[in-house]
Parts: sequence; structure tokens; C-alpha cells
Amino acid sequence: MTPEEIFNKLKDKFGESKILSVHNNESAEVDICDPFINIEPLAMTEVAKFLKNDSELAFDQCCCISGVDLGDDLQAVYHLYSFNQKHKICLKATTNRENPAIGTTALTWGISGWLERETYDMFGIIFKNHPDHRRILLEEDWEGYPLRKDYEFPRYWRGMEVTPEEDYGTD
Amino acid sequence: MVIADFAFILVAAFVLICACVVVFHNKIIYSAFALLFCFFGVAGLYVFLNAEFLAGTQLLVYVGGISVLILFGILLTKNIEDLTSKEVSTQKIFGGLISVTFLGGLIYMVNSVDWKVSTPKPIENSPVEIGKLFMSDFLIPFEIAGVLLLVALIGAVVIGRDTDKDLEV
Amino acid sequence: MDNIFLWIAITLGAMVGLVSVVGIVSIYLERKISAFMQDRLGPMEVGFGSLVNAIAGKEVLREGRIGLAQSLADGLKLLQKEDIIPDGADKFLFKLAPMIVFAGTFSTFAALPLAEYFIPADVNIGLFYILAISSFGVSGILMAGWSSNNKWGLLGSLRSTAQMVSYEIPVGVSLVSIVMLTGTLSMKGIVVAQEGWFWNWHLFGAVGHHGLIGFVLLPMMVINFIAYFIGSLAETNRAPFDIPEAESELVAGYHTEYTGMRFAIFFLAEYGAIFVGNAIAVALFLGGWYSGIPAIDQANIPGIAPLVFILKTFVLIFVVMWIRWTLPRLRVDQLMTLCWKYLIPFTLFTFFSVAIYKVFIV
Amino acid sequence: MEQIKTDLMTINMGPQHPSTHGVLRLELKTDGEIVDSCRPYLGYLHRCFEKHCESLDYLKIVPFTDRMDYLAAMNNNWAFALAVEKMMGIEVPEKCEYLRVIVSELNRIASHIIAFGTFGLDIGAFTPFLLAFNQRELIFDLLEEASGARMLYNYIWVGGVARDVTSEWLKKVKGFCESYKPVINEIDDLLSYNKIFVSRAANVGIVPKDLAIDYGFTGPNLRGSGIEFDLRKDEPYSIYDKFDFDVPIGSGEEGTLGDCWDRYMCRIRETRESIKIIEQALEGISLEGDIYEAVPKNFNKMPKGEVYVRSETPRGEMGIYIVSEGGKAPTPYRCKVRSPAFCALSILEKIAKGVMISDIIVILGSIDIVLGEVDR
Repeated sequence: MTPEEIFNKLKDKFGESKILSVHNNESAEVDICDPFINIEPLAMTEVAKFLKNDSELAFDQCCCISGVDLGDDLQAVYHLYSFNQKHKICLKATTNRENPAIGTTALTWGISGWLERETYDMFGIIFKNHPDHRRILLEEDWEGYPLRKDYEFPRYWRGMEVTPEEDYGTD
Repeated sequence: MVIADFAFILVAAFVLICACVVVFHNKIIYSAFALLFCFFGVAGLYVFLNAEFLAGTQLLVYVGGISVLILFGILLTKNIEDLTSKEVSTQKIFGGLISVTFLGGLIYMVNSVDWKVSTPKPIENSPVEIGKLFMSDFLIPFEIAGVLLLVALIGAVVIGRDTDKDLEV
Repeated sequence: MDNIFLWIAITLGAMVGLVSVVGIVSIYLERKISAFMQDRLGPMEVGFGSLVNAIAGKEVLREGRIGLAQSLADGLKLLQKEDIIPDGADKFLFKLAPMIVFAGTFSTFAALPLAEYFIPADVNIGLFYILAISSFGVSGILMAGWSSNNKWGLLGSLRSTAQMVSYEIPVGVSLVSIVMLTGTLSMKGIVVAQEGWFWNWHLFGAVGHHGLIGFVLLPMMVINFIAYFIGSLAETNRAPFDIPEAESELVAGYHTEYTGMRFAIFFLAEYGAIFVGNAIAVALFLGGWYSGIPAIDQANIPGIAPLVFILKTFVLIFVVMWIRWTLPRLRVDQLMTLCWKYLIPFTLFTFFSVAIYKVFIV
Repeated sequence: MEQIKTDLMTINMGPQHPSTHGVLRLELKTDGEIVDSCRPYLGYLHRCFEKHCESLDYLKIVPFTDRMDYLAAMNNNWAFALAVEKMMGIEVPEKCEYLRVIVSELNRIASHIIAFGTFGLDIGAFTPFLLAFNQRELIFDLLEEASGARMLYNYIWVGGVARDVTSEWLKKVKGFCESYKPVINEIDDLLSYNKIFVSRAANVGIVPKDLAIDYGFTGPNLRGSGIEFDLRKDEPYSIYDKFDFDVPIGSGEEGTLGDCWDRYMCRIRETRESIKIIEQALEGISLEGDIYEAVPKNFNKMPKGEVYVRSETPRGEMGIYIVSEGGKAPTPYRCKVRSPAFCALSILEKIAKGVMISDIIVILGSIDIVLGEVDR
């Protein structure tokens, strides 16, 4: 199915308040871009469930979840693939920076559990109703979210010097 | 004969010390290991009685089998590092009294009995003799012991199958 | 009285020497054999000359290009290593454990019949003695695993004990068949019963005892021999039954926390146990010190009997190593299955066959 | 009968353990030898790859990708190069494409050798591991001659390759292909169909088709579960559509479909297919032409936008997601790597319950993780 068809199908099901817009190569403001659909962040859980269970869509694998720091907002980008229908789609859920929250997809795709944990670890996006919401790559008590653009690397961590003095604050 | 006496005293002392450790040591794992060495020493005492085959059996069954099973059980319990036998020895005075009385009785008995001393004749091939006795004079006790062990074996298998699913098979 | 002490000292000295030499030679062989099997070279640098030079502080030249002194050098290295005892370990038992394991192996050497007049202690229950005393070493392994306060160590020692206690049964039963045939527990007596041509060996049945009809027992004895061999592999924790120290699972099993000389003692005990296990197989099944050709045995060449015995043992040890470097490792439940569902029924079957043979045929 | 109650024992497997293939920590709760739950802890090798990318020139990121999956550096280079090339619309010269196919298939073989070699090692078979390693050395010699490095090549650049090769080198590759075939047969004899090996690997760690897809299995792991999917075949990139090769899939011939043996066997068979591809590429390649023709001098012409490109590395689908701000910024705004081993490892929590400790190691070995790539 083409992105437009998927978009229309989703819109019929969930309404315009949850399925915001669709972009493809032609309509995008950027030079190059895969087609993607914007989703209301807290609706991700039910949208994901529908995407997987609908027989025409049947997106059975979540390839990748990437967080992106857009400046004012934080975004989670989902790349989905269907082994059954051999088609793919990209979903984007944009949430605000102060209170970032997106509905989890971990109950739909097994792999989402870890991918969302990684996104939380690096961007601080909270995935609502995630069954095991912990940091994954960094220590449990690490402060801050390193892949945000305004992240400052700490000078000390647990009393250990993690940034040499000459490097600190220069770049 | 002096060497033999000396060796006997050594082995006997070893058995006694180990037995004391079994009873008095706080850590249960030490008691278990001491029990093992105690069995080992007893096997040594059998050698002094010219019963090498019995000594071997003692080693094989008690040291290699029973003590190891006891150790197995202890090792599999949780927090064995902190496991002490202190809490069970609450009635020290009473227990001590019983022990002393029993010891006194034993000493009295040893002194009062008129022991017959006979020169032991070395048995050339003790396993053969033991085997013959098992198959003639002591056949019934031997068989009963065998049946008892079989019952124990079957019981262990039944307990070992822990789920109902296994029982159906 | 002096004589007795002297005799004890000499015997003990000879046994210590034998154990050490066996250990060193086995380790060297293991390295070389594994290297040749795996398309490698193995130890190539340390010869005796370079070892002496290194100790004397002289310049070490590349001599001895087949690495003959490698095991010796390793022993020296291990002696110098720091002796680490973990903080949470039970120090007394931790130190005691390697001694007990070694004592268990070492004592078995006393009853090995290297030659007719070369048995340190020819007790009339020799075979039984070896079986009994080797079960003593199990407790040392338990002790090592528990006292090092390491869960891998504990798991390793539990596995090891379960394995050794289980495999004692097929090993014992398969040996009892031989005892039944010869009617003696004395190692010397069992070997002497196989004198003459090699078909008198127990591996080929009971020809030495009853003539041609003894060939009836050939299949039984071959099964027995294989069962014993597999069992002895398991009892000595060798691949494919090396699960107690499976380095990919339990790090190093019960000797995970041991370093330096204590570790070396475990190693020595292991190789000693391999030697004993295979020596028993040689004595009981493969004719002990008899070469299998009467002319050679009767020629009275000095030293030929122990040499034949040790050679045969090392042939078996080679097979042990060959197996180790060929086969993967079994899982712990498969190991128990092999023992209880295959080896024990088979050995019991051969046991009854030999009993029937003994009662009804002969 | 009353159930006998037992306590669980917590065991830490790793971060220093012979079989965790790097610094992975597994917290095992076991009932004796039976595992009740297994919780992986990652991050011991986390080197902030994605953060570093945001301050590096595109061409300078290439050597960083080497260090993710250090066993298949060529394939990683290529994955990243593909993403940037798609972004900039670069047409790579055909000679470079052939060279890329040859080196990355060689690297795939080297990586699979580690995978099945260490898998055998985990089960206790030491010899096949070393026999296979001899072949890996030969591959390393070849790749060293081509790129100048033995493990971290930095060879496949954006728009081309780093160095040219000679016709002698191609002959040597041909020679390697010939020498590799008997070795893989020998490993089949020694390991794959060995009774003990089969009993250890078959029927262990079974991952059925739907679970495999659900938990993000890709590459040989996915094919081991019986799904015929290979990006080289299904979404051919570069010149893979020119080659004739099969996609081996697990069939459950020794046990159940999707068990550890199937995943292992997929890798063994895949190396044979790689040899096929290399041989075809050796016939097709012509050594004329410039390899630097399409290498961009600078990245000022970088368009604004984003791409997500998937490519088939030995461990599975490596996805590179790049967001660019356009010409003025010569560095990616965001670079995310979808690491196949990271995704595959997530299944461990799911299938660990009820297996034995020894099986955990077998499962871990069969999904073939590289911690450098899991943690990035």
C-alpha cells in the first residue's frame, strides 16, 4: 500500500485528531525524505496495535525507533516493515520538550520495548505504559539525556572525573 | 609394635577431634566436613582391626556417598555462610548431663566386663569370606536390607517427580 | 624400625616423583597433541637449556625448538605467582581443598601394578582400595567450590560431585565383572591372570582362564571396557564430560578462584587421576605389564614391564586427549541420561552375563 | 503431594565471562541449573557513536562505523556509505561496486567464521574454531592487502573505495575461494552433524516465525526461523541483483524450526553463498576506471532531509537513519544506527525462562551478538 492509502485508512479509523498529516517526497518541504505520517503522540499505542493487527496493513516488524531533537520539540520516528505485505512506512510522533510523553508500542512489537528504552535513555521521552521503563545503555542513575542538543557532559560522575579539565566547557 | 600403637593413637585422636568438631562447631558446613573426616578416621580404625575390606566399604559408602550427600544438602540451602547451629543448642546443661552420665555408664561397662582376649588370625581373603557369609548365614538380613534400599530408591524417585504432569507419564 | 621409615620415605618419594612426572608429561603431550590436531605448533621455545639459562639469569637463546621444558617452566611460573585468597572465602577450607583433592589422587598411585615386583602397596583388595580412596577426592572438590565463595565455583563443584557419584556406579559394576572372573581384588592377581599371548587379555574375554570357550565373553568385555572408559572420562572431568569446569559456562568451575600453586595442584591431581583411570583400564583389560607376546615378557629385559605398562597407559591417554579435542561438551542433564539410562543398564547386563557364564558355562 | 519449595539463586554472568562475547552482563535467577529469569544489562561498551556523529564530517564518520561491529567493518562502512550516497544522490562507479561486493562478502565470511567458531567453542568444541580461524587469517591477509588494515578497514568510502586493487589480488581472492570450500565441508563433518553438538544445539532456544519477527530478528537469525528474507535479494541494493545466489533458511531438520542449530546452519550455508557471489563478482569486474571519481570533495551540496537505508550485514539488517540540515552544516544533525544485534539480543529475556544455564550460553552464541554494535 502507498503511504496515502495507509494514511487514509488510519484516518478513517482514528479520525483527524489522532492522525495528523502525511508527507511524501513531493509534498515535503525538504529535498529528500521518505514518506511519513504524523501521529498524535499519545495515540501511538492504539495506532500501533491497529497497524499490526489489520490484515491489509500487517506491519509485523518495527525496524527502528529513533529519537530526534527538533529544538523546541522532541520526536520519535518509527520505521515499520511488513514481511507479509512487503511494504513499509515511517511514523512520526512529536511531543513537547518539557513534558515529553508518547504512548508505548512495546505491547505491540516485542522489539519496541528495548528501542523505546534506548530512546528514553538518550532523549528522555517518556513512553506511557511501557512495561519495563528503565535506562538501557547508560547507568540507571545517569543524569540528563545525552543526545539532546542542549546536553552538557558532566565534569564528575559519582566522584570520578569523566571529563578532563582542559576539555570541559571548550566544546 | 610401637609404631602400630603410635599410629593407632594418632588415628584415634583424629577421629575424636573430628567428632568433637562435628558436635561443637558453630558453622554447620564445618560440622559436615568434620563428619566426613570422622568417617575417614573410622575407616582407618578398621584397618587396625585387620578388616581392610570393611575399611574400603566405609570409605566408599560413608565418605564417598553419605557425607557427600549431606554436604550436597547443606550446600544447596540458602545463605549457608550465615547458617550456624547455635540456635539449636539451647539446653547445654541438660545435654551435658546426659552425655556425662552416658560416658560414665560406658566407662563402667568397659571396666566391669571380663574381656576375652584372643589372638586374631589374619584372614587371607576377607571379601570371599564375607561374601560366603552373606550368601549363607546372613542371607535373610542381607536380602531385607536390599529390599529396604529398593523401597527407599522408589520413594526418592516418587518425591523427585515434583509435578503432576510427570506423574501421568 | 629404621628400615620401615626408610621404606615409607622411599616409596612416598617415588610416588611423588611418578605423579609429578606423569603430570608434566601429560601436560606437554596435551599441548603438543592439541596443537597438531588444530593445525598449530604448540610450545616451541622453552628447552631445558633455555630454562637453565633463564633461571641462572643468563641470556636466553632459542634452543630446544620443540618446547620440551615448557611444562616445567610453567610450574616454576605458577610457583612464583601471587597466591590470592578471595576476601569472602573460608580461608581454612580454601587452603585445605587442593590438598584433599591431590591426596585422593595421590593415594591411588599406591596400588598401581607397574610391574610384578613394582607395586608400592600390594594390598589384597587393591582394586577396591583404588575405587574407595578416589571417592575421597570428591569431598575436596566440594570443599573447593564452597569455600571460594563463588557461585560458579559452587555450581561447578555440585555438578562435579553429582557426576562423579553417578559414574562410580557403571565404573564399579564394569570392574566387578573382571573381579568375578578372576576371583580376586588384588591388582597383581588380576594382571597375572592375563599372562601370555594378548588374546588372554580380559578385553578379549576369558581365554586366559578357560581356553577357547572364553571367547564367548568377548562382546561383554568390550562393552565393559567401553563403559569403563567413558565412566573414567567422566570421573576425571575430561571432555566431553568436563561440565564441572566448562570454561564457557562456569568460567572454571570449582577452581575459579584458585591461583598459583594451588591451581597447579588441582591440575596435577587432574592429570594424575587421568593416569590412574587409564592405568586401571590397562591393568584390568589390557594385560597390565605383559606385552602380549610371551617371548618379550620372558626375555627378562630389566625395566621392560613398567615401560610396557606406562606405554599402554599413555596410548589410552592419547585417546582421551584425542576425544577432548574432537568432541563438544554434553549438557548436565544429558550427562546424567547417558549414565543412568545407557551405561548402568549395559554394565548390569554384562555383569549378569558374566555371572551366568561363571555359574553355568564353566 | 505437597510441592517442595525452593529458593532462587541469583547469578551474575558477566561482564567478565568467557561466553558473553564481550562485556555483557546477564542477571540470572536460577533454580539450581534451571534459569527462571534472565535480565541483560548493556552499555559496558557504549562509546556514544551517535553523539560523536553529530560533530563529525560524513567522511570522518566512516572509520567510526568500523568500530561498531568490529567483526564486519566492511559491511558497516558500506551501510553508512549507502545512506549518505542515497542522500546526495551519488552514483558509484561500477568498478567500486564490484570491489565493495567482493570485500564485504569476504568480510561476511570472516564474520560468520567467528560466529560459528565461537558457537562451537561455547559448546566446547575447540578444534573447529581454530580450523575456521585459519581461513579467517587468509581473509584478513587479503583485506589487509586491499585496505592496509587487518580488522578496521575504513575502506568503503562515501562514493567509492579507499584504494585500488591489482589483478594479482583478484587471483588471490580466487585462490581463497577454492581453499575455503573443503574447509567448510570439514567443519560440517567435525561439528555440524556431530551427535553431541546436535543434541546441544537442536531444540534449544526455539524462536518461532512470529516471535522472530516480533523481536526484530534479521539476517541469519531470521532466516534460521524459516523466513526467506534477505535484503540483498528482496530489496537489492548496489549490484546484488546481478548475482545468482540462494538464501539459505532454517528447516528444523535436526530439531524444531528456529532452534539454535538452524541459526548456526544458516551461517554455515551463507558462507557458501558468499563464495558464489565472490566468484561471480570476480568474473564480472574490470579493473579499468577511477575509484575516486564519485567521492565528494566536500559536503556543501548535502541536501536537507532525512533517509533511512537498510543493508544486510552479517548480523542482519543494519539501518542507518540520517537527518541532515542541508548544505551549510557538514555534519549530520542526527545519525541513528539500527543495530541488528541489539534487536536480536532483546529476545533473550523472552526465551530464557525454563532453559538451563548451559543453554543460555548456547542461545547467546547462536544469535551472534557483537557488543560493540549492541552498545555502539
